[in-house]
Amino acid sequence: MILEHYLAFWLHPFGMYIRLDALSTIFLSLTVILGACVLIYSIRYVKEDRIRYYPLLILFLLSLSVTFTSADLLSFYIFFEISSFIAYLLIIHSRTRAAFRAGSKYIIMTFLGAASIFLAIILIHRQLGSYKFSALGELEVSGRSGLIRLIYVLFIAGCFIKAGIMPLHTWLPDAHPAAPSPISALLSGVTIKIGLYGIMRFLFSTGSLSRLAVSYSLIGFAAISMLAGAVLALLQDDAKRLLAYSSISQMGYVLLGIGVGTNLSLAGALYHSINHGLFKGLLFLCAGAVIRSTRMRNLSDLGGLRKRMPITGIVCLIGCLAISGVPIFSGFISKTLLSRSVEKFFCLKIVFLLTASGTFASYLKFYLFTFSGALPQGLTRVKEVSWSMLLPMLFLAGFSIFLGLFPDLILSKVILPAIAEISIFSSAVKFDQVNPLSALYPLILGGLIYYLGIRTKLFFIEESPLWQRTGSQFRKVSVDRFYTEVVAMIEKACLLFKNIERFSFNTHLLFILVFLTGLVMLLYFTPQGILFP
Amino acid sequence: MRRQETKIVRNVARKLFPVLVLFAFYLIIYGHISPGGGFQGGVVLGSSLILLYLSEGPERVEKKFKNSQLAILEAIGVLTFVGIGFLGIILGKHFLGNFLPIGRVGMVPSAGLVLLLNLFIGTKVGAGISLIFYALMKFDRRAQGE
Amino acid sequence: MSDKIALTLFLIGLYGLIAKKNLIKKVMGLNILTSGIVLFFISLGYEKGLTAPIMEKGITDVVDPLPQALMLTTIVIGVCITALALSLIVRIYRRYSSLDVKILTGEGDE
Amino acid sequence: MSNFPILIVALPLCFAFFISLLSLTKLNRFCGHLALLSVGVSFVLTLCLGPRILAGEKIAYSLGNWPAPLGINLLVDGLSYLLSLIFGLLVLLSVIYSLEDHKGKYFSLVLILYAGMNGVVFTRDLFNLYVFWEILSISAYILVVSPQPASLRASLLYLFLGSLATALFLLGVGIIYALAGTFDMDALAREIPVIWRTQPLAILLVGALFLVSLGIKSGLFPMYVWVPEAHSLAPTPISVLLSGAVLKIGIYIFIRLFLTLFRTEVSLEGLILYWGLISMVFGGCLALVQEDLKRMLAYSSINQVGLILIGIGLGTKLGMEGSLYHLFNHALIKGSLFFSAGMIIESTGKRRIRELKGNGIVPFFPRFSFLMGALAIIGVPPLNGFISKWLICRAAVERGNLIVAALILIFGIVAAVYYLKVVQNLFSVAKMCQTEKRQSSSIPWIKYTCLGTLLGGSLVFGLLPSQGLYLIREAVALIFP
Repeated sequence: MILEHYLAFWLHPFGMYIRLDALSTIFLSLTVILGACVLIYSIRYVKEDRIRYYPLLILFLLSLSVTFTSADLLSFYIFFEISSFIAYLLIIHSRTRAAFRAGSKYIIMTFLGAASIFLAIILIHRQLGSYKFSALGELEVSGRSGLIRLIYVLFIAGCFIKAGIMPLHTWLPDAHPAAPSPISALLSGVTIKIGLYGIMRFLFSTGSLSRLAVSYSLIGFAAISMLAGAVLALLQDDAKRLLAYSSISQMGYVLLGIGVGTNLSLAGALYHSINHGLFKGLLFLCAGAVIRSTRMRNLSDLGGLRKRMPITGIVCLIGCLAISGVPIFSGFISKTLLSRSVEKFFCLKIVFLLTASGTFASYLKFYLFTFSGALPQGLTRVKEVSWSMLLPMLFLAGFSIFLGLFPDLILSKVILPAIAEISIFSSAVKFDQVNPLSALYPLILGGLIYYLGIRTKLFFIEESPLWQRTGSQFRKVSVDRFYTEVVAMIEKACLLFKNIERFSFNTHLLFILVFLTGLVMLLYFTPQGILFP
Repeated sequence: MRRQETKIVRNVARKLFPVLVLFAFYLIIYGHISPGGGFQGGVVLGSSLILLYLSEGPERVEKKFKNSQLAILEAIGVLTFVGIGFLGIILGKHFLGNFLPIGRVGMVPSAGLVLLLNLFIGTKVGAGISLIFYALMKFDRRAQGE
Repeated sequence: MSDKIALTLFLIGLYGLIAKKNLIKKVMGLNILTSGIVLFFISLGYEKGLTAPIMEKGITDVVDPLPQALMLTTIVIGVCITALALSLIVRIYRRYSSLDVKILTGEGDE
Repeated sequence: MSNFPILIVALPLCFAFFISLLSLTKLNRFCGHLALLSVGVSFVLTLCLGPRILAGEKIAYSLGNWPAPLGINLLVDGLSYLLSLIFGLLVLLSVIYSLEDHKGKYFSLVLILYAGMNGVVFTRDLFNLYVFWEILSISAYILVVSPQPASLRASLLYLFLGSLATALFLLGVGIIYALAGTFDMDALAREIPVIWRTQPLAILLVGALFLVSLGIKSGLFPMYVWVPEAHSLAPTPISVLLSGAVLKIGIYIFIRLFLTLFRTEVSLEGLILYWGLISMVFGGCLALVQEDLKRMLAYSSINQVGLILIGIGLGTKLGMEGSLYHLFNHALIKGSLFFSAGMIIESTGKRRIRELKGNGIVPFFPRFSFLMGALAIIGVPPLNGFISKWLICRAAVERGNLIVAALILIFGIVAAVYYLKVVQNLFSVAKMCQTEKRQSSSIPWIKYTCLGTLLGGSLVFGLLPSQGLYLIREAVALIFP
């Protein structure tokens, strides 16, 4: 059933459409579930500036919900931008220097993405005369192919920024650690899915899922994000930063599913978005609980918390196992669906294997360094967090297990209706004939990587001089650094420009005279006026 | 302090002053039937005062023609001008609409409102010019006093 | 002829405004520029052989009175601007002890 | 009702001189209230004209009942009504804001400024336009002077450039009179096509002169010098008026002259478009590196005026709609930004962006309204800046000018960078000593009403753009019938 409603009063005379179909429902429910957990969790977590925090959080959830249910591009864009900005305010909630830096980077990149989407939307409106998603079907045939391609690139690039896909990801690993943990959970669990939702919605509406150019480029970016995200996650010391990089890698999975575009892969992508929303939310909440009670966030400073925080430890373990794709947990289902859909491509299978093992290794690191081993001196008085924080975590963990135990239920009741709406193919997807042993290879390989990493001290680059040197070489090619340098260059150019202020008044007057003369000459030589190029 | 000018200058200026004022009012009153008018007459009025100021020195002139008085005169000039304009509206005509009888062409009380308006404009401009001059001279005196 | 003189005056004024470093000379330049424009307007209305625009019997060919009347306004405005500029300059001089144009764009502050 | 146009102009003028009389007496402290009264009455009269204007009527008025070529004629149509409404609102709020801080002659100057602004937009006669323009400029020059000594040089700078601008304008008017023999805009609209056939170069010269003079007055790229100086050093309410109203007058005359008089003959659209682009880029880039809060806002004004010009230069109905809407919105937004900047500077005594760090010094409401104003001007959706930016971008895209649209959006992000820098400093936590906290002076509630009105306005016109667009359609219908 599809519900659609036209809100005439809002933005009159333009109006906006709200529509609820199966695809929206998936993301809407994810928002609501995670939002409820975060709201409960925040009661004890956020102590300062609650008067600002709660209204913003509720507005954030509302705008996210409307983004997922909007039926036209314009309201999608509007709520996309509103939610981005509210997320900015939430990211800078702690109002420290680091938070501001991360927030700036986040907001600039998100606005860039939004601007690119906006431009695409205006172009679409020019081609079709309508903002509705349902009208997008005629986009392909509406004009020159160059222009259409430009629209695709602009829209998808905007969504990439929001989703943190690899070359456009740099805001993500800064913003997630800077935000309060419940907000990181929402950011990673829901907000970055807006980008993927946008891509899905756009491609489904234009009917270009099966276009080879689109799917190849999507698969390419997805593969880069998966691999690079997993590798970078391995190298992190900051717990939340590790989770953030892992989010990039997981978004790669979903994008891969969209890019392949068969029913199986789409089911995998949707399943994985739900899963990722739940267990990444859970993991961020765990990290938040650890940070809250220890006031430390670097893995190298933590350890042995299993005794002190038993429930958090168990819950965190469930999250780690789920994200690593261990059977009976939810990640296993979606990863299997996805890997079955790429069985034909050998390269992708390799990428899959490597990413999955990298993920497993990084979560081994995350869990073991936090909860096992010896308890450091400073942490002997750590206590378990309060129940209002544990309950949401327990709920999410339970949900993750539930999703892993009853894949067919979820597939038939939730995911297949959505796929039936959007897909051009009509073949059913069933979760059967799966060999749980297939999950073993990445786990073994991941364990191996972890062992090697510990032995070579790769995991804590700062501690070993050998890795430090290679690391500094490596940082030179960093994308983040590239962006920063571009921004610095622009600022330098502007500063150079600022010298114009120091010119004497006479010089300025001379400018005016020159301008006048130039204008007269210009008009003299082109008396018909300067026409459009 | 600024010294006074020589006796000759002072005498001539003092004698010239009433003539200038008369000339100013001539210009103002005959403004609508011959070259002249409120602005011109006002400027002559103002310059007559300036002449006096330059020859007699600031103290004596400013005692006779006080700054505040001139300011009031200026404001009253404009206010009456606009007031006459509003009177036109009240009397059922347009803003600045003529409600006086139009006399014979060539006589002084002809052209209805224009004579009145010229008079007030003249006062305003005369007072205004003198005020500007006062203000600038005040700078000068303060600079010398320092 | 008169419009050529007007143009010359205008250009002299413009030169003074742009090139002179002394603020008072700049004001002078502005004044000369305005008078060039005033002369230009007057020359628009004027034609050789016509009489003053006073409507009496027997007078038929009069010059266009409109530019003259309007230029009065312009002159008055010019006076206002000059007065304002000069009084500002006096106060500026008192603060910065200089009439150099560099003051205008912020040199000398702090 | 038929007398309203002249009353709107003459009442403030009358009260201005009455106030200057009053300021000499002991009732000195009531000057502000009297000014408030007269501006209020004038504004209400403007509002009363609203229904007739919205019905597509034009209200003509001739002073002293003299017909067009002889007397002074006023005409209120959609375009001038829109501008007059903006002016009324901003002047009213500025007077309210300055009730506590200023007295006497200041108010009479503000009233003269108001009368001049309304005169400029209502008059149908080029020379009267010049006169009213000078009246408002002279009062603006004086009003720029604030207790800060540096404001003297800002005022002189403004005076030099402004007088040069009006002189060039007057020269252009003279040439037009030499060619057409009339100052009346309606008559000129008929004459100019005829003259164009015989003497196109003279018309082009006039066009160039007008362009430069309007460029100076609305602070476009090579002649912007006075904008940052005057805006940053003037008292807060005057900065609001300068940015919200006085800059807009240049644009108004621009629209009036070039799109109603010269339109059929000279296609200046491309020139205007590029000029606007350059101004926008320049203003944005320089705003990025400013250290002074109000200077930054001033450069942002140059940026926004460039954006308005781009919309005009696109030469389509949609672009014009966007431009006029942005003109309106920018007045509201910049008003609230300057007011809140003024309050921030007032309560902290600091004007450098870097020094604004610290939470407790600045009261919450100015900080909040600065944030909202910044959001609106960046073009974040539910606020009004988004609507106008959207319209202009759409116009650009429909005209096939993708790069222009992209540049507008990119400079929206640049604006985000420089505004959020301030917002971050305002909201950041800093350790400060107790003495500093105590020093912050409290702000009277009446000043908050100004901010509240403008903020409410930008929210309403963002959520319900139709309300603003009704008004603007009347104005656009004049230019694109």
